[in-house]
Amino acid sequence: MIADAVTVLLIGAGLFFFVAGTVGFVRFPDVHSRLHALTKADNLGLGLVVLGAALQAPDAATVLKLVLVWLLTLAAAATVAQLLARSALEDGAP
Amino acid sequence: MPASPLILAKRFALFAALWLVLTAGALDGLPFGAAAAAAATWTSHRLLPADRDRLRLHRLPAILPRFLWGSLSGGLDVAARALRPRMPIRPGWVRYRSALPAGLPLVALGGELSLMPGTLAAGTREGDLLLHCLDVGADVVSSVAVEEQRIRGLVAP
Amino acid sequence: MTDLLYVAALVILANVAVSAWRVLHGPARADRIMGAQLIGTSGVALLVLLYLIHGSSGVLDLALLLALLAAFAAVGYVKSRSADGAGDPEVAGGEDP
Amino acid sequence: MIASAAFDILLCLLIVTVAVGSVAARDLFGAVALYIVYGLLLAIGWVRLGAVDVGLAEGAIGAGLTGVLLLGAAARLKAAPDPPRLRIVPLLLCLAVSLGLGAAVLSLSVPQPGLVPLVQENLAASGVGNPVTAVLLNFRGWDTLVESVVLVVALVGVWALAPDDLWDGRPGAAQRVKRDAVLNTFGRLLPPVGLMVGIYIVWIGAYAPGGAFQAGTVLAAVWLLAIMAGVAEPPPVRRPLWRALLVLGPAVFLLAGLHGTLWGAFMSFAPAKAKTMIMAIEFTLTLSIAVTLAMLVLGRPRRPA
Repeated sequence: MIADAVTVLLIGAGLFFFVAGTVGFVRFPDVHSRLHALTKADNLGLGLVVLGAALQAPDAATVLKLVLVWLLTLAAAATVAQLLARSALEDGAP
Repeated sequence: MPASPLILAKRFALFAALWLVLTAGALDGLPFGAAAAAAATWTSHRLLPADRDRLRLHRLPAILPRFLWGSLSGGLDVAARALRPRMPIRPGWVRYRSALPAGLPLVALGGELSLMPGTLAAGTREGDLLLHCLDVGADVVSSVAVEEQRIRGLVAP
Repeated sequence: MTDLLYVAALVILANVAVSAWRVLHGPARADRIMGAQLIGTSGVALLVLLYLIHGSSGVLDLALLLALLAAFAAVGYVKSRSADGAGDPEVAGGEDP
Repeated sequence: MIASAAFDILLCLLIVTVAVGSVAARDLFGAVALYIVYGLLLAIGWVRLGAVDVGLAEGAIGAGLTGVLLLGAAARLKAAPDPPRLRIVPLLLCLAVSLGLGAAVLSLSVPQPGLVPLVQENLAASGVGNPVTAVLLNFRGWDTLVESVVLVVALVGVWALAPDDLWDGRPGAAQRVKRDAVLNTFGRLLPPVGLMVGIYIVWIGAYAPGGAFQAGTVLAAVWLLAIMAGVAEPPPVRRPLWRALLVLGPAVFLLAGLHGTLWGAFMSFAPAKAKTMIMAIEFTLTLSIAVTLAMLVLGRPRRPA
């Protein structure tokens, strides 16, 4: 029961960051600022959702697999952020 | 180049552990797992020879709490700026000369900074890290130096 | 619990819809790819929630696969920005190749 | 209940909207970007329909290969003039075909509950526990064999577009990548992990959603990443070893089928040996599919060997 409540809290917090990331993505005035919103907020949101799901996992291997999902997404985000930021810079974005 | 057997053994162990996570330790998958880990070790040796970019993975847990905290405050910071009606951002660029070796250490620093509050890396130019800042008024350089010191702790020796 | 998970999935799906609008309207090409990237991350989160709902390990494997390939569209994009489709944004400036 | 229905309805609306947006997009780039999103949503849709196997295939193809392939193609077509906004005759033709197909599907008499009980009854004799793999590799192996050959034929078709002096050269352009920069480093780190995940996906296919096609696509994607990151070179298409890899899977499949003629009929596996044979076919097919798909994305030979 406590695990369920914590799961709901964590997933709820994760959703907050997903929504905030999307708001920043829509509102921020230039490409690079939008990329900030996308990279930080969404991956934090995913991390919290993964953490919430891990509390419901049937075994340790599933917990680790969930962590692996998050780590792979983080690595992708850290790479994509730098590549897109540079690409937009070379295209002449301020 | 000669491969260090110890490093190859470490990598093999890491990939074997990955297989156990993927298969939840299923017994009839072990022979496939051994073959897969061997193939992955060979590939990683081809792509990332063991003599360069050696990371002290056992030191990772020591900096993990800081990283998670930084990631959390990065998310909170950008959420606060996005949701505030007046949207307080002053974007701009900063160049940062890092003493870290090129390759994985410097790329890892850039990636980490992209998840921390206020900074976003755009690769390097002439060896300098290009950093986009959400607020150029903040003291970016000193906080970047702190992160650099943490990554330095992970790099051999 | 399951109903709450569906509500959470709905919220993320609504995010996907808003990002899809950015993919459609841009304005910059980078914005469109960033929208696709955001939808990729949201898709992984959706699949993690659907894994809890369905309880099938295959759904988690799909989340893992999408996480593994999450950077591919963006890598394909930065490659396609150069004239011959084989460049690297870090050499686009023409210095220190 | 309401929440689950609302989720499915919103998902369907999104899939249809994004599909229409992709078809109707005024510029090529927008169409491609929306198509990537479409593939992702479709993978989630397949999960909701209980077809996780198809979701895996759609996810791997959509997230891994089509993005790279279509973005590259769109960039090459930059110089081409924009097509006219709307052409009436093709539109009517497409509508007629769609309506005809829809009518045909709706008028099919589906004997309830279809072939599901038949598959379930014979699953034990198939050698594998995943009914989808049992159908694809054993009960309906013919289709899969021919499909695996079709992929190779498609590749031969692409290679045939090479000019005479390059017909045995290297596919794709020479990559210009900054050493030790972001892309280069990512391309050194991810492929070994992708290799592990790919092998896992073909292994799990015997028990649960997974299989050669999904795994082959993952391997093709990470190999392409290594190539795009400048840490691997695609082989010249004349290399005998690589050509052997292309046909290895279909060849093993065919040999297994011929072996079946000794036991009973072509493409039938003795239950005692079925598991070994299916695993041998799946693993070799994974390799062949991986090489074929990656070579298809790279395109015709463009450089001397």
